Order: sequence, then C-alpha cells, then structure tokens
Amino acid sequence: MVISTKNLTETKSMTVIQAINDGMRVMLEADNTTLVLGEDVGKNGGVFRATDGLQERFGDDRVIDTPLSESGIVGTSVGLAVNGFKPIAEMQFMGFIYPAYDQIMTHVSRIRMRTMGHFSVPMVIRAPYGAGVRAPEIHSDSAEALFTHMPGLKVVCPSSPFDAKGLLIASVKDPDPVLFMEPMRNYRASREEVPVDSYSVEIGKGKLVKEGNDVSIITWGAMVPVVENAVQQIENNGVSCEIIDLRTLYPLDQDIIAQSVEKTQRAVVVHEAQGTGGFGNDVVTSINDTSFLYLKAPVERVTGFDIPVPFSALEDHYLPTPKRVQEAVEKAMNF
Amino acid sequence: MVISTKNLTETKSMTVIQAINDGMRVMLEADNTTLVLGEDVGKNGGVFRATDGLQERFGDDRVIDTPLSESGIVGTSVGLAVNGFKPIAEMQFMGFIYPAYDQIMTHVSRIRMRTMGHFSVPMVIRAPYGAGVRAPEIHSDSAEALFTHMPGLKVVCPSSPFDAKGLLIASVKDPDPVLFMEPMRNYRASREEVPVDSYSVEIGKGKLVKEGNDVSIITWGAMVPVVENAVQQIENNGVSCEIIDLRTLYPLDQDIIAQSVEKTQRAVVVHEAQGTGGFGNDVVTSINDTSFLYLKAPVERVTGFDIPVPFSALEDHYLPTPKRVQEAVEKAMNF
Amino acid sequence: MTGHFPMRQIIDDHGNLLDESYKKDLNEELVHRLYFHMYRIRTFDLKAKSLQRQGRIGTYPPFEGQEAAQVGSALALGDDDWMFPTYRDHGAMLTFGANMMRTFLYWNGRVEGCVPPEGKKIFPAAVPIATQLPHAAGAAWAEKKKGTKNISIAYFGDGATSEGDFHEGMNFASVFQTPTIFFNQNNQYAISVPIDRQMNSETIAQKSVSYGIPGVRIDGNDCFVVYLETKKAIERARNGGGPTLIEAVTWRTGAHTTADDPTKYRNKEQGADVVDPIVRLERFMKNNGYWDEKKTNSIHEELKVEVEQAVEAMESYPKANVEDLFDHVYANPPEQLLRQKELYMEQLRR
Amino acid sequence: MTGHFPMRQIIDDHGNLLDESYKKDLNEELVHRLYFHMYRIRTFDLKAKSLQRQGRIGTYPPFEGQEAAQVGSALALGDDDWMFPTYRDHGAMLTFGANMMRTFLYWNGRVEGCVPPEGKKIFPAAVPIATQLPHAAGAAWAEKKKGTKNISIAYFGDGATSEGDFHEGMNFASVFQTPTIFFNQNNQYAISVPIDRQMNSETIAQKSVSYGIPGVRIDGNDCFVVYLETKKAIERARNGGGPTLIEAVTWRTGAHTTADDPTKYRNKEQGADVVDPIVRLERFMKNNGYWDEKKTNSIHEELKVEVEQAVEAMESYPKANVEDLFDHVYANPPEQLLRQKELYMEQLRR
Ligand SMILES: Cc1ncc(C[n+]2csc(CCOP(=O)(O)OP(=O)(O)O)c2C)c(N)n1
Ligand SMILES: Cc1ncc(C[n+]2csc(CCOP(=O)(O)OP(=O)(O)O)c2C)c(N)n1
Ligand SMILES: [Mg+2]
Ligand SMILES: [Mg+2]
Repeated sequence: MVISTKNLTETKSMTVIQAINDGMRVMLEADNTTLVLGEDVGKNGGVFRATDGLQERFGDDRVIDTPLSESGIVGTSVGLAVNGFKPIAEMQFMGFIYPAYDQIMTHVSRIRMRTMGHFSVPMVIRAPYGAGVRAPEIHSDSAEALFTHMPGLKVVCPSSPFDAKGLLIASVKDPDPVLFMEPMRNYRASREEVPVDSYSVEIGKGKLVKEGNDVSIITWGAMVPVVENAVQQIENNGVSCEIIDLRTLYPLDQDIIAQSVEKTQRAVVVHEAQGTGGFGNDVVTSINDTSFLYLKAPVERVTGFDIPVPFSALEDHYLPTPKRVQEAVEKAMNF
Repeated sequence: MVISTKNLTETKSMTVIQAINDGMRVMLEADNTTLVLGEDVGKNGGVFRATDGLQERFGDDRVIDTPLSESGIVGTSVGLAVNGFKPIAEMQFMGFIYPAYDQIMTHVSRIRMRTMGHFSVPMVIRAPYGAGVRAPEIHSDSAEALFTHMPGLKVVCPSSPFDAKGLLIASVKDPDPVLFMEPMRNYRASREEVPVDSYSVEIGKGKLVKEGNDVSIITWGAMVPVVENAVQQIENNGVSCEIIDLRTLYPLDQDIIAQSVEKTQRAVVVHEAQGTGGFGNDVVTSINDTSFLYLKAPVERVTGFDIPVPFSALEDHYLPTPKRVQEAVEKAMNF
Repeated sequence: MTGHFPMRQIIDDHGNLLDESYKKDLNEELVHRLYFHMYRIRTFDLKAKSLQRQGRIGTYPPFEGQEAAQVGSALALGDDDWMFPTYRDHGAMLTFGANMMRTFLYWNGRVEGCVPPEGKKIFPAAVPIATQLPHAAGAAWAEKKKGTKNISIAYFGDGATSEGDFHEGMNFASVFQTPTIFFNQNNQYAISVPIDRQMNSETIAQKSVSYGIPGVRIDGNDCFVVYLETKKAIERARNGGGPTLIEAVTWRTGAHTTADDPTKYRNKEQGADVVDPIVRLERFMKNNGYWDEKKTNSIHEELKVEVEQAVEAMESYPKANVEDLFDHVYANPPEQLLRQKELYMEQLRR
Repeated sequence: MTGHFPMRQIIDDHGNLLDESYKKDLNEELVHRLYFHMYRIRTFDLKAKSLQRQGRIGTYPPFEGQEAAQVGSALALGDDDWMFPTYRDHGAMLTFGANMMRTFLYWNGRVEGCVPPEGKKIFPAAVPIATQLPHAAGAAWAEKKKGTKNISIAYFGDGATSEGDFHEGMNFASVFQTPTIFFNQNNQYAISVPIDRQMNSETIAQKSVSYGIPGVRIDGNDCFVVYLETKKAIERARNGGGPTLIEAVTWRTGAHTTADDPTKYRNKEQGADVVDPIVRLERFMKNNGYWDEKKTNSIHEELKVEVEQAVEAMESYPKANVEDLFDHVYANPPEQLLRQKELYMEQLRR
C-alpha cells in the first residue's frame, strides 16, 4: 500500500541510491528535527554517495560527520531521539554495525518498553549490506537475522528504487526505531520512475513481484533480481513461479506468504545470509504455522552457506545464484 | 557419547554450578596454558561462585580478574589464544555479551578461516543465561540465536551437572572457539552424581532424555526441567512423549531430531528466547528438511514471546511454562 | 599525573572548613537542603535494604556512603536538565524529583519504576555499564541544537570507565562540545574489583585529558565541594563551555548488592577510616552553628513517615498487568505480536 | 596539553640533523636499511595503485606518504615480535617479512594473502577499525606469561582512536603492563573526516595519560625519530616497562582508497607543504655523505624487479579453490557443513 497526500505523478528516473538520497532530502525538508549522521556522510556525501549534496543543502548541523564510532553514533542518537530529534544514522557498512549492537539491543529496541511509552527513540539506522560488490572482508555481511530477533525494532529491506524511497520515508515517520537495510548490489543496478514528492510505502507489507501458479519464491533485498533472473530460466521449462519480495522482515507479512503458498503449494526461500540462524527459517516456520496442509513438498531454502562471507575472489560461490535457485525449484517440483 | 580415558567410577554429587567449577578445575590442573578470566572471577569467585576457589588454587596469573570490559576480555583472549593459551572467558551474564559481539563476530569466529588455519583462537566463552531467577533487566537474555548464525563458532548449552562438566571439558579441548551457555535457573536446581576425574561429553550430540511414542519435544538448557515437568502432566492424559535435550545448538544434531520425529510424527520445540529469529526456527527447518513426509501435524513451538525479557515481576509470563508446553502438545496431537 | 588533579575539598573529616573563601557560598539554606536530602536518601536506602532482607523487594544495590556525591550533584541541576543514572543512583534520582513509591516499585521488579514524573527528564537507570554516557551526550547535543541552556548529567562508576562506551560517549561530547556533565562516583570498587585492577591511571579525572576537556577530582564525601564543583561545571556547560569530567572520590560502605558478600574480597580494615558523609556534614553543622537538634529530629521523623508511606503505596500498588508486556514494545504492536498476546491472555483465562 | 607532548624530530624537512647528539645512532647501515625499505614499499605501493587502475587487483588503500612511519617502526622490531596491522599497513608488514606476492594476492581478494610466512607473527590486517588493539595486548600478555622478552606492536590510524576497542585495548595493556607498542599513524584523516572532527584533544599522544603509560608524539615522516623512539619503547617493554603509545604524525598523500575521491573533502593546498618522507631521507643522505647515485639506481632497479616478479607470481598463482571456503571454518568441519560442501561441489560439476 502506498500512502501519500501529494502529487505522485511527477516522477524522475532513479537508481536505488538516488531514491534513498531523495528520501532523506524529502524528510530533511519536511521536518527540521530530522538529522543525518554518520561517518563520512557530510562533506564526502557518503562512501556510496547516499548522502551526496545533503550537507551543502541542509547545513552541517543537520547532516553531520561523526567520529569513527558506531556505538557512539547510535548511543548519541538515542539521546537525540529521546530529546525531540529524528536521527537517520548511517552505519558505513552493515558489517560495522556490530560495535553498536549493544546499544541497539539494550537501548534502542527497549526504551519504549522500559518506560511504558514515556520515552521513545524513533530513529532510522541505515546499513548498506550484502556481498557481490567485491568489497573487502567484513564489508559484505547480511546480518538481518541478528535484528529480527530483537523486539522493539523493525527491519526493513527494500529492493527497488520506488520501495527504497517510500520505505525510507515511512521509516523516518515511524514512531519506533527501524533498521533500514540497503542492498549495495542493487544501488546502481537498475532505474525506476520514482515520485519526486513525499510518499510512504507501508512497513510490514510484502510485494507480489510476479504472479505464478506452481511454486512461491520468497525473497528480499539483493536476492530479488537473482530470483527474477532464475525465474526467466525456470519458466522456459514450463514451471510457473510466483515471486514475493518481503520488503519488511519484521513485522513479517505472513498473509502474503500464506496466500501464495496455499495457491502454489510449494515454496522456496532465497536469502544471502547463512542458512543456519538465517531469517529464512522464520519464513519456513511461518509456512509451517499457517499452511502446513497445503504443502506438497518441503520448503526449500537457497541461502549463503554456513561459512563467513568469503573474500571477494570467491564471494560469488557463497551467494545464491540463479542456478541454485533453479535447482531448488526443480527439487520442490519433483518432490 | 562420553569419552574418557580415566576412572569414571569415583563420583560426587554436584549441582550444575559445582560441575562447571569442577570442569574448570580439571582443565586448569591438566594444562597450564588454561586460563580463566573475566569480571569478578578471581578473588570473588564469580557472582555465581562458578569460579569459587580457583584463584586460591591456581594463582592470580591463571585465574584473572579483569577490568569491566567485555570487548577487552574477548579481544585480549584472541591474542592470548593465538599465542598459545586457552582462555576460558566469562561474560558475567549473557545479556552483557553484546559489547563483545563485534570481537566474536569479526575475529573469534573468523580467524581460522581468514588465515586458512594458520592461526586459530580456541577459547571458551562462558555465559550464564536465561530468565526466571528474578535478576534485574538485561540479565535474563537468552541470546543463542545470535551465535548459531555465526560460522566458526560452536554453541553448547548443557542442562544437567554431568553434561555441564563433560561438555565444558570438551569445549576447552576443542580446537575451535565455543560459546558455552549456562542455564542460571538450573545452577542449583538439582544434583547428579558426576565423575571427579576428567571426561568429555561430545559436542554436537543431543541426548534422548526420555523415550516416548506420540510426540517429540525438542528443547535445551533451562527448558529441559520445564518440559520434564510438563510431560508428567501430559502422560497422565495418556500421551507418550519423547524428550530430546539438544545440548549443542551448533553443530545441530539433526539425526537425533529426525529419528525421533520420524517415529512420533509430531514435534514440539521449546525454548525461552523470543520465537521470531529464535533457534527453534532452525529446528523446524531441520525437520522440514529431513522428515517432511512423516509429519502428521505442523511443528509446534513454545517460546518466549516477541517482547524483551520483562522485568522480574512479570518474567514468569514471558517464559514457557509446563502449561504452555502441555497445550502445544495437545494442539499437535489434535491437529 | 595526580599532580594535575589534586583532590579538592572544602571541609575535612571533622567538618572543618578548609578554605574560608568558600564560606560565602555555604549559606544556611544550602546546608539544610543538603542535609535534608542526604538524610532522606539514607532513610530510603536503609529501608530498601531491610525490605530486601524481608523478601519484600528483590536484589538491591545500596548506595550508602555515596550520599554526598549523589545529593550534591543532583541539587546542582536545574529543573529542565537531563539525568542519566545507573542502578546505584536512585539517591540522585530521588533528589532530582523521581517518585519514591516508583523507586521501590523498580526494585520490586516492576517496569513502572522506570517511568519518571511528567516533565522530569530522568532516564531509567542504565543496567549495561557505561551505555548511558552516549545518551547523555546525545540529549545534551539536542539541547544545544535547540538553543536552550539545558544540560545533561551522566552518572557512572569507576568500573564503567573501562567500557568502550565511556570513551565513545566522552569523545562525542568533546567533539560536539555538548553541555554534558560526566559525573563519576569513584567508590573504588566494581563489585569485587578494586580500582587499581580496573585501571593503571592514578585518577579518573586525568582521563579528561584524552578529550581535551576540563577534569576535576573532588572529595565525593564532601557535599559542599560536590555541589559547588558540579555547579561550576554546569554553568560552564550552559554557557557553551562544553563537557566536564568530575571524579567524585567516595566509598561504597556496604555490599555491591544485597546478593554480594564483600568479605570475600575486602578486609574489615578497608574503609574503616572513611567518615560517613552525613556525619561529616553534621560535624560541620555543629561546628558552624547550623545544628538544631529539635529541628533535625522532626526532619528525621518526617522522612521516616515519607518512606513508610512510599513503601505502603508500593505494596498496595495494583498488581502488574500482563497485557503491559505486549503493549509497550511498539507504538502500534504488529499483528503477529497482538496474536501472541491474544492467545496468551486466552490461555491465562482457561 | 600539547605542552606535554611536543613533536619530536631528528631531521627537519631539509634533511638537516636537528640534534647532533643523535648522530651516533644514525650509522650508515641504518640509513641504508631505512632507505631501502622505504623505497621498496613505495615501489610496491605505486605498483599496486597502477594494478588497480588496470583492473588487475581490487580496491586498494595506498600508504604513500606514510613510509617513514611504517618502515621506521617495523625495522625496530625483533624477529620474534608480533605485528597487528590494519589494511593500510602492508608497508610495515612487508618490511617485517610478509611475502610480497601474497600481499598482492590479498588485494586481489584472495584469503591466501592473510597467511604469513611460517614463523612470522604477522596477524592479518584488521578491517574493523581498532579491533586489533586488544589482540595486541593479549598476544603480548601471553609473551609476558611465558617469560619471554617478545613484544607486540599494534598499528592504527587517527580515526581508530574514537572506537571503544582503542580504549579497552589500551586499558588492558596498561592494567596488565603488557609489552605492547600502540603505534598510531596520525595521517590526519579518517577517509574524509579530519582529525579535528575526530577528537577534541590536540594530540593523540596525550591519550596515554588516561592509562598512566608513556606517550610520545613524533614526526612520523622523520624515519630516524620513528625508528629510535619505537626502539626505545620496545626496549622498555622488553624490560618490563609496559606499553607505550606512540603518535607518529604523518600525512596521507593520496586517496583513502582507490575508490575514494579526496577532492570532495580537501583542497589541493592541504598537505602541499608536507615533504615526502623519502625525499627528506634523501636530503639527509645527500647532506651527510650517504648518497651514492649509482648504488641507489641499482637498488631501484632491484626493487622494480622484485615487485614485477611478485606481480607475475601473483598473477600465475593457482586459481582460488572453492573447497577452501568450507575447509577452514572449523578444524573439523561439522557434518552439516560437509553436506553443504558436497552438494555444492556436485552442483558445480553439473
Ligand atoms: C556491560 C556490563 N557488564 C557487566 C555488568 C555486571 N555488573 C553490574 S555492576 C558491575 C560493577 C560496576 O562497577 P562500577 O562501575 O564501579 O559501579 P558501582 O557498582 O561501583 O556503582 C558489574 C560488573 C553490567 N551490568 N553491564
Ligand atoms: C568498525 C569500522 N567502522 C567503519 C569502517 C569503515 N572504514 C574503513 S577505513 C575508515 C577510516 C579509518 O581511518 P583511520 O583510523 O584514520 O585510518 P586510515 O584509513 O587513515 O589509515 C573507515 C571509517 C571500518 N573499517 N570499521
Ligand atoms: Mg564502583
Ligand atoms: Mg587516518
């Protein structure tokens, strides 16, 4: 669902990274309590240029270069948020969010609960994530499962330019903290017409990317294009695939999954994080809970292997590929 | 499987905490590269007395009070481990492991991989975990799922005195780092005859706690006694339950689960961490993968709710209870 | 480095004024306010310990011995300032306006104990050590951005200085020159770990050098120096002078918490020479003609009544509500959470 | 505080000896060793940048301008010491004995690049900032426990000082008096963030005050002061004197990495006055009769050949082996991982 009171007919062709930049621009304009802070987000405009031009436009007291200190960034954002500001904090890469894990786990996600709503710390933590861009070690982690297991936080992960802007705006407007995961691999991979004005894409709703009848493929973020690519091959073989882009991981859109799986009766979950402990297991459980009797085959998972994301020379062997997706679909079909 | 070259006939009645103390004693004696370090583990003997008497016996250069600094404790343990020592590092409570998350995620678990085995950092990170002991906020977290999603690490969680000592010794001897979770609630809850000598319980093997025919209840740690308690009620109603104590979460003993579920054809997973993102989802997926066709009902889960572990006045409402287990079994049976 | 950070005192252990020039700052109203609040939180603290022994509240961390540090600093704050305390700072919180009944509730495992009175900017006690320092930097930064003169104060112990968040919070505050008071209570122990095992520096105050900010070491059992030095740092902060690190040297008279046994790790002799901060103030009052036995007794009586009434109110407070568990995790609880709540409430009714 | 931590120098920008008393320490062998290694790693660095431009290796972080700091410190180490570098310290690593071919491999995304020569205690470059400081404290602590005289050195940048692990690592080292050298290269930028936005302290050296350990600020582009001060700190550490913080003030001549565009955040003028550390050494050599044009040319030639051969060896190195992905995560890979490997290897063969 798209919520907007404004004119959405004026659009511009944008990449994911441009859409994210534009989402921040819109919110910095709309509400002067909105802040952007992080390492290199100001003068440099971000190592991916996500915040390009924002400091020039909104000043260095609103778009703020911070010390190299993730726990400090998130921890001071707690103080800013509880005192009336709306921080959009950038973690330069998701693999560098771990020093802030304590702050997110013990404070960001718990302050509303701890004070029965007296204090709250609405903020957005942006984190570029994922492998496949030949980044150095640690830069390629996909750590959503460490945050979906954290009540009080929402976890959002768009795959397309339109959703990226709309979900980012929704996240900034959300009364609760949101981890906003950005698939680096999609940053400049494609363009889409994106409204220039403000609009929201509702948090907690998946998207039916493509209808199909034989098998449901459930995925998110950087794996959406991989699945789309695989499906082209698979449909050549006469298997009709439905593709669901979850877009939000917590809260999970269990209905869209159940509806699809109850129609197709077969499901494949695709994500790039390691399988063990991965969020794919939650999707499997959700299907187990809602749609057990409909299933004609076990739910297949195509995920990263249970190994650290490899150095770049071999990272493509870690990531789900169209071929691996294809074989999983075959397995589900031939069960 | 129990591995020992020694006399196991001489035993002593021990609680879980005594067994853990004894496991450290045995390893400090056996190998003078073994170190124990952490906050208050020395002179004070640990806030739970887990390390009671060890500093007196082995000296303060082997049983070491450290500064209040979890990342420092784990980070220096990396240096100690790579340079020939075997640190047993204590996190005073699992809820205070988060400041060390970065060290564990980016170094402890990855150094072997990163150097193709040239360097390794065998160490044990002990962490008392879980709710139900009326501890202050944050002290009651059960964070296993944040570590099973971390290749390179093993995650062990005994429930009984015998397993606690044997698994601790196995963990110290393991060539890889092990997160050793200790169910606080079980620390003094029961006693068992435990060999005085050294012995190992194999990492990666679950235990059949009780045979049964109608439903498999899979659990670990502090939930084992809760399940046992529930089963007494349930069996009064004529339902025969099999109980499996996983004991190790990574690597997961998929065989013991599959064997049981293929016999009973129904399964209930019980753990105290929040359901979403919880390790129970991995168990569900494992059953989905191995035993789909055997299942007569969806796998039921009894877990903590998707809320932060509450303050102590209401913590019992968060935790799985025998009643909740019982109702889940009924649901599985009546599906 | 101690040379640079000598411990400042205004009165000595016998209650004698060490520096006559301070005399003008020590008016009667201040002296009585300090005494009142120190005695008040002492009364609270002793009561809490006794309730714990009787099983009427849970584990409790006494602050006995630290009353001068907590009251002196809290009284220096303005109404619109922010407080970021730890689990041992309920004395400071009560002095700054926290509700006593709710404070007892907190130690009885009730989340309601974290909710401050409307308008009082008191954050819940930080349980994970040192994590509140960046919060205090952030909240003060927000005040600066808004253009107010409000400041924030973060309380923390000697042990807290070893955590990364101590460093990151101090660094942020110094870089952005936030009006933040980092108020350290160096009670010389972190549970069982003495300060010389916690750090190799002779003082905590000298850690201010890392951040290029003022640092001061004071006798934390001298309520006057605590009050006046905190006040000075606050004035500087209000006027754009940025953060200050204050090390208040004090002593934890009792156990770390009611679950702790300090005989495991310290001798009887340790701390034997420490004069109770309330006794010190009494001596000063007697030496300087501020002592009025009758008035004092009536204050003691009044405080006893206040504390007893708070206990009563705590014990007759409505029972914890299970639904609260689910209702405050999100502003608008997601469907999947509402389902969990519904099922559980149903089960409870069965 | 800069008063306490003036920047030490031995030669000035023109290569003039500032203090004759050092003359005795600067023997010919040392001068030539420093020159050789600085020129060597410069040759490597320039080659790496050029390979990156040609797409023959991945993103690369040049250390140009920091050669004196890296070589001077690395040459002060003994064979049995430990090195804990960052991604920008391949100059120090090469000088200490890392294999050049493997260093190129590393920047080509190959994990093999992390494996040091047998017996060389060189840890892989730390990617998460400041995380290696506690490692260095731990490894040195182990040496102390073993009763050896070996020490460890941790390299880190100015930006790294803002992280909690900087603080926790320094604190552990100071409390346990581990023989650790904390060698800071203050190149004045952390990607785009200048040091005055990183910290409010005038120097990094003064952060040693927090830990009660020696701290020294040196001209990091003066290879002699780097070498001699590092040596001094190492000797102190070997003899039980504990850790030292060294701030080597230097300048990152180029971009943060080959993916970075410094014109976004710094002017052309910035750094224009910084004299290249190799030029400074050359000037000194010329001023003092150490310069031999012919010999120098032949060294340059020799180094060019070494680097070219390393590139060749890197490019003809066996292709990355997929099985390695699964084989080094655990000493004995668990069954569930072996199954993943097996299935994937099968799939690759299909
Ligand atoms: C991150 C973290 N680690 C460990 C603990 C357990 N713990 C509670 S209080 C305490 C000692 C704190 O000492 P100090 O900072 O000196 O404060 P004091 O208790 O003396 O007031 C410890 C280790 C904790 N609460 N948080
Ligand atoms: C924990 C962490 N956060 C962020 C990054 C991204 N990052 C890589 S290098 C760098 C700047 C480091 O600056 P400095 O410590 O001065 O070292 P230099 O690059 O100048 O050598 C940043 C922010 C990282 N690698 N690790
Ligand atoms: Mg203390
Ligand atoms: Mg730098």
